[in-house]
Amino acid sequence: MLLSEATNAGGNFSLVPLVVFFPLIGLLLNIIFGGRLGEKAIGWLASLASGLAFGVAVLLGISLIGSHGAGVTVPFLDWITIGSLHLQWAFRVDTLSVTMMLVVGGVGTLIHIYAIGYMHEDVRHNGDPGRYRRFFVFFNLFIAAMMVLVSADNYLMLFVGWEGVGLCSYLLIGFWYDKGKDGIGNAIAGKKAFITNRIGDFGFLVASFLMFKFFQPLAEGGVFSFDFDSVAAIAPKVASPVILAITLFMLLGVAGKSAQLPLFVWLPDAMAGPTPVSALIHAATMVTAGVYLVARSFAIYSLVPAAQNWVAIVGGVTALFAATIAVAQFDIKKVLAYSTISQLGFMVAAVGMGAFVAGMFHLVTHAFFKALLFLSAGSVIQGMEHGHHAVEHDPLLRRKMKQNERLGSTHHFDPQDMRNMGGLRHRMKTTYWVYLAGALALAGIVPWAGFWSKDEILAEALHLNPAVYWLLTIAAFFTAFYMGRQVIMVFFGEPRSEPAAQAHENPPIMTVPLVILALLSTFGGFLNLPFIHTFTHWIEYTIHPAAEAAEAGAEAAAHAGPWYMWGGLNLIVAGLSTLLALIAIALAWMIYTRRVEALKSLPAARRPDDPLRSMLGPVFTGMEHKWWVDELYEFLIIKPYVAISRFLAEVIDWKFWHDFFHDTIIAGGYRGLAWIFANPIDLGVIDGIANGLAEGVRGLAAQARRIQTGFVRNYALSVFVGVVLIISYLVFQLR
Amino acid sequence: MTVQLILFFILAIVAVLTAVGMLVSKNAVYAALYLILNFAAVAVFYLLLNAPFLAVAQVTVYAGAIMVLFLFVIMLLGAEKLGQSQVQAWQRPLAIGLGLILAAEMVYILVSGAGGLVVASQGTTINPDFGSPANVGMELFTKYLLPFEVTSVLLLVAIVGAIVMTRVEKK
Amino acid sequence: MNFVIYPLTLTTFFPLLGVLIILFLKAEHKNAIRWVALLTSLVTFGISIAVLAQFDTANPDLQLVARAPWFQIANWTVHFYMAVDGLSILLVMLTTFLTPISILSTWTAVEDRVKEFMIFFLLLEVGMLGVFVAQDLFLFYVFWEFTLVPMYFLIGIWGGQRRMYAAIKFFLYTMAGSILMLLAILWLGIYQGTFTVPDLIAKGGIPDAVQMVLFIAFAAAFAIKVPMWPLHSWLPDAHVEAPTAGSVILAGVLLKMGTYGFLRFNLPLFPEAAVKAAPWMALLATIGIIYGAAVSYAQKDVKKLVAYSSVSHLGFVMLGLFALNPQGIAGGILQMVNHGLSTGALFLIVGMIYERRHTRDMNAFGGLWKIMPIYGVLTLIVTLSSMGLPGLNGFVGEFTILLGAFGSEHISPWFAGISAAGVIMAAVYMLYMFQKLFLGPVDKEENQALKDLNWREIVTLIPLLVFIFWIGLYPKPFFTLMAPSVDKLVTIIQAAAAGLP
Amino acid sequence: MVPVMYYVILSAILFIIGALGVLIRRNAIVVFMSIELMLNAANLAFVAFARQYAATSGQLFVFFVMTVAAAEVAVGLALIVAIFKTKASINVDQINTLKG
Repeated sequence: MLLSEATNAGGNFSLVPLVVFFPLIGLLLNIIFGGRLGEKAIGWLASLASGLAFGVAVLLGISLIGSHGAGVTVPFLDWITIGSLHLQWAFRVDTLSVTMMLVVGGVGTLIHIYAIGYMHEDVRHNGDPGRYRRFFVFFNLFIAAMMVLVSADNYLMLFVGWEGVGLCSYLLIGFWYDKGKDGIGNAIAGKKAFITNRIGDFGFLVASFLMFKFFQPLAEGGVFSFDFDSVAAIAPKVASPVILAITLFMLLGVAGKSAQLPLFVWLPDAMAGPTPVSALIHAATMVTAGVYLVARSFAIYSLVPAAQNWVAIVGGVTALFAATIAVAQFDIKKVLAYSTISQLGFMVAAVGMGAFVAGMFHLVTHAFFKALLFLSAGSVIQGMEHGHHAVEHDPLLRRKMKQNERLGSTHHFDPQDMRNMGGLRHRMKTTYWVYLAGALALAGIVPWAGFWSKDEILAEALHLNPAVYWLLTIAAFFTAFYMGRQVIMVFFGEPRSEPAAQAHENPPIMTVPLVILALLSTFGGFLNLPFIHTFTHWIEYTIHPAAEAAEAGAEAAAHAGPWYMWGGLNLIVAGLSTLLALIAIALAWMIYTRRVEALKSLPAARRPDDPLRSMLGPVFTGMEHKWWVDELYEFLIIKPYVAISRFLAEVIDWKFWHDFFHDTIIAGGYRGLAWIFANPIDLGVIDGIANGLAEGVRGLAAQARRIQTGFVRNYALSVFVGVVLIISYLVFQLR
Repeated sequence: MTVQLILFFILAIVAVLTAVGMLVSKNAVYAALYLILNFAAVAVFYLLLNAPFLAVAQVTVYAGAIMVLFLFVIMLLGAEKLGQSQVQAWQRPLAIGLGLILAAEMVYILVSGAGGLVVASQGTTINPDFGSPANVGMELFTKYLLPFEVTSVLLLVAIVGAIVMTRVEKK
Repeated sequence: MNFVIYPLTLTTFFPLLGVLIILFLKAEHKNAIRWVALLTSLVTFGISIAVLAQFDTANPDLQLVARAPWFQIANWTVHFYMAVDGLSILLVMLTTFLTPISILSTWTAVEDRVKEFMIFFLLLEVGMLGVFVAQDLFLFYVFWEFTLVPMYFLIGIWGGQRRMYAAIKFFLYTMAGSILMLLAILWLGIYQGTFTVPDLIAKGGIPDAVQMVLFIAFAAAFAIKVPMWPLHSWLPDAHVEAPTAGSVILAGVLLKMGTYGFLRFNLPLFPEAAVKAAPWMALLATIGIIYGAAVSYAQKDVKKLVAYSSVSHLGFVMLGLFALNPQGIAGGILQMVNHGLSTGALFLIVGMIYERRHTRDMNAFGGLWKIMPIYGVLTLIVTLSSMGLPGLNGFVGEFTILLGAFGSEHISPWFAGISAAGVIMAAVYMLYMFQKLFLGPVDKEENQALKDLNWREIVTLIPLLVFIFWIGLYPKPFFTLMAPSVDKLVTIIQAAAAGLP
Repeated sequence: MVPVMYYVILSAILFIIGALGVLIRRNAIVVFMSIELMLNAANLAFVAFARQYAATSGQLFVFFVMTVAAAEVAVGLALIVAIFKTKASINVDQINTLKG
């Protein structure tokens, strides 16, 4: 029984490469046959590929339960082998990676299905149905890359997935590459994402170089393979400054991928991609890769508290910073984007502090509710576009819209601007309800998923790093506020534009995934209830050494703590955060219903588009403009880089080095030298000698020529003379 | 004075006289006829010198073929006589003078035996069949086979050359 | 010649057969000439595969030796000495692989004097192969100089506007470096008594001061060819003016002759000098990486952009070689191949669009992906390979190089650290190029009617893409080929380094 | 038995007469005939010495000289005919195209 179970489990573990190969096969099929398949078939094929990957992940999870959480490594193929470097394509199956696989596969499949409906509309609104297939190819590629990332057994294979998802992000942000500002805005947003990520990757690379330099001599047999186990085993033997450097460089990578300060700027722009992309890549999965990386590297992070501090502070500051910006955004997706950055800050702070389980838990719940929010935002946008479409085709409504146009001169209607929305709860009921579930989860209201995970982070923070605790708590307050603001602006009140009044609900293919995600967002928190701690135990199979160290206190407190500790739940922290969230929501309600009503009396021209603007003044402008970080980077990095590269290319390389040095100095100098040799020296001196010689020879020749009479007999005679003379010579000689 | 010696002197006189005759005769046809006589005399010398094969070859090739060719060309061109156009009159006396000097030198060398050119008065004894066609043929087709073959090529080239040069150019 | 014994000689000189056949064809029969050239180069590739099949991967020494005394000057015998080892086999393969692809790319691009073009091209192949298989310095020098001639004509006759300027600059520049190398070769011949590389390595014992001088003399020739910063000035001219196939071969193979020269001669012949010079070479390489990347970004001409990117990429190769450890050198060799593949492909891609639009100004394009989707996808893959996306070939090379350079005992890790920033910059200029050509709206009237790639063009690119993926995902066979030879080279260098104070 | 010396002297006399013919005569055909005479003189010496030293090689040389003479005559006469065609003369004094 036990034996068969073990072999069965082993057999299941060896399935792990399929999580990568199913999506790859899907995308290849779509590339090859997609042209002949219909839209529906393409979409379902891609969804099936992703679903199969999810199925494999489920099997792996079951096997893990069977093997009591003991992870395995499944080697697949050698990759790079040179001397003391030995890299493999090898898959890691343990509770951590399988958790990620489940999230990626599960949420990914739901979003795939949603996208079948969404993209059907999207490619038509944007007038290029040919792109439908490309979308799903990229989407499957993303799933494959993400699976490589989470199932990797070593840092370098993880890096392959890491950059692979970056590539997909680039491709999908620029999916509508001929749209956006000046027609190129989306493409530039994609480029920005890729390059910013590359800056982070630079950190990752340097970290891996350091690792190789200092870990390789200590590795078993002198051969270093970057795999997580050997890194964890060697790390304690390495000097701690080195570990600190490695972790900090890795932090740079984390900041790039998970959009933390100072590299978060790409994520808001990434909203240029179609909404399913924002949901899958820029909310649920890819951006959490940084969190996953830190969790993966728990062994080395646990060694250097200084690095942990840095990670936690970066996370905490980002959480608060992004939350403030989210408050003043009008684009429905931008709000969610900054919210994502902020939530990622929570996770990074958590894993930074050593609360790996809490961080991972928040990662999972966040994947549910943020995917839900984005998808329902997409649903809202598409509803608005339907409305807009209806208005466009109805002259009466069109005129009405012109008259009611609040925003004056905007010739282009923006279906994502919340100022154009309002009152949608009547027109899009399903979307409204699922959105509400997501918002409550994000705001951290009991018993939605976000409450449990966020609370866990806050509890750990109070225990491990009080400064970060306060940052996060304030951020949580802002979170609840901006979510309240968003829900009210979008769904409550009166429609503020004609398309909003004409918007209608989307087909079931889009709403069914929404409902599933809403259920997950609502009940996902029960994965890790007080007293039971299913998720904690699950993850601790993998992260046990660190978890023991970090959570010893918490565990102890859970069993024999003061009155406010209730089965591992810190009631004070929970109470405080819930209270703050409720206050924030109430505040939002006050401002965005009452205050807006009050402002209605002002003339339209003087009426602010957001009541907060008049209340906060310049602070609001700052938040609206993202605290001018983009402008700062533009001024500090991009402009100088462009200027330097122009200067190098045009002045140094071309004008100076190519034109001046080579053409003028070398070639010109040579030409000058050649002239000197050619004219005074050659013509004057050398030619003089040569010509004189030639003249002399010519004179002699003129004389000598006269010997040549042309008569054969003369020649014969001279021969004869010669004969006679020679014989005469012989005669005298012989005598 | 053996018979051979008498014969030699008679033939020698004939040979020298015909040679001089060729030298001085104004008419090219006469010159050619003198030369034929000269060749005939030389052929007899060959017989005296145990070279019957060469003697016959001399008569057929030289006296027969080559001289006929000469006569033929002379007749064809009608150039048996040339006008008196001595362009370089100084050439003749100079040539005769030089010729005499050369003759004197030769005689001197041969008679004085200077330079070790000793010509034995008595020849070595020879086989009776020395110089017979069979003997010459054996030598020719064994030891001198390659030169022999080369001469055939030479003749072929000469034929081709002669044809090419005299061929009338077609426009 | 017995093929089983001397396959290398056959490989090297087989293209001459094609030249001979083409000589007998009439210049008007352009297609026949093209086919003969293509088939010749394909057969040459086939023969080189047979060479590969005979190659013993476990043997670190020279193999498949064809060696005979050639001629004698006083006491020194010059040998006709051809052989391969792990350092050169990949480059031989790269040469025979890229030549048919280049020839295929000229099918419609070259209509003028096809006969001469193909003859020069095949002669060029002979020269390049000779450079990679010659193991006698004298023979090497002969082939080295020989490659200049066909390339000079390829640029000078079929080039762009300023072709004569570019051709002459290319010729003179390379020639100038070669002269110093010739002097060094003569010194070696006179004082060491032999011209063959293995004998010279075995003999060793060159005094340190002299070694440095010889090292610099050889380096002068190779550094110009690579080209290392700041000797790169001929490169943009040559690349911009050369016809597409010429650029492909120039970037794909001719530049590798420089890096290969360092690998084959500078490192093993003058190991002490190499160890001493390593920091300086690494410094130049690092400057080249950063400088090339920065300058690329500011270009308006696509071809110039790619040309400057070569400066950057070859900086990586040089950095790897002068890391003087297995990772660095193996990575360097692989990166030579990678650069040949991806930059070769980039030049092909530029050539394809140039053939359609007769301009290379990036501002003249935009939104091409919509019009030429196949072209867009293929370009994207090549671009990603060139900027070192993991999973594609560029990453494997760059990563191992940087890993080697960072861990090297002979050069400071700072070089690798700074060079790693070149990876970011590569993304900047490559994505910029891609965006300028393919993204954004189609706002130029001329671009509306462009035709997507035809089958011939796809066929020229596909083999390159196959290797781009293969090396990226499973480079083991490639590393296996070179590993013993690289280890041997590293042993030589380490022995020398141990002897230094 | 005639001493070989006599033959050699005769040969010399004939040779000198032939040489004089080449130098004195203006008729190209006669010049040619004089050359033939010189060849014959040489042949005579060859045969005489062959007899003296009992060596067949001497006779064979004469044979080869005859072939060469035949070839020479054929080509030479052809040349004379060709020259006559263009110049209408075979006077060597009128042919000085080689004048420098």
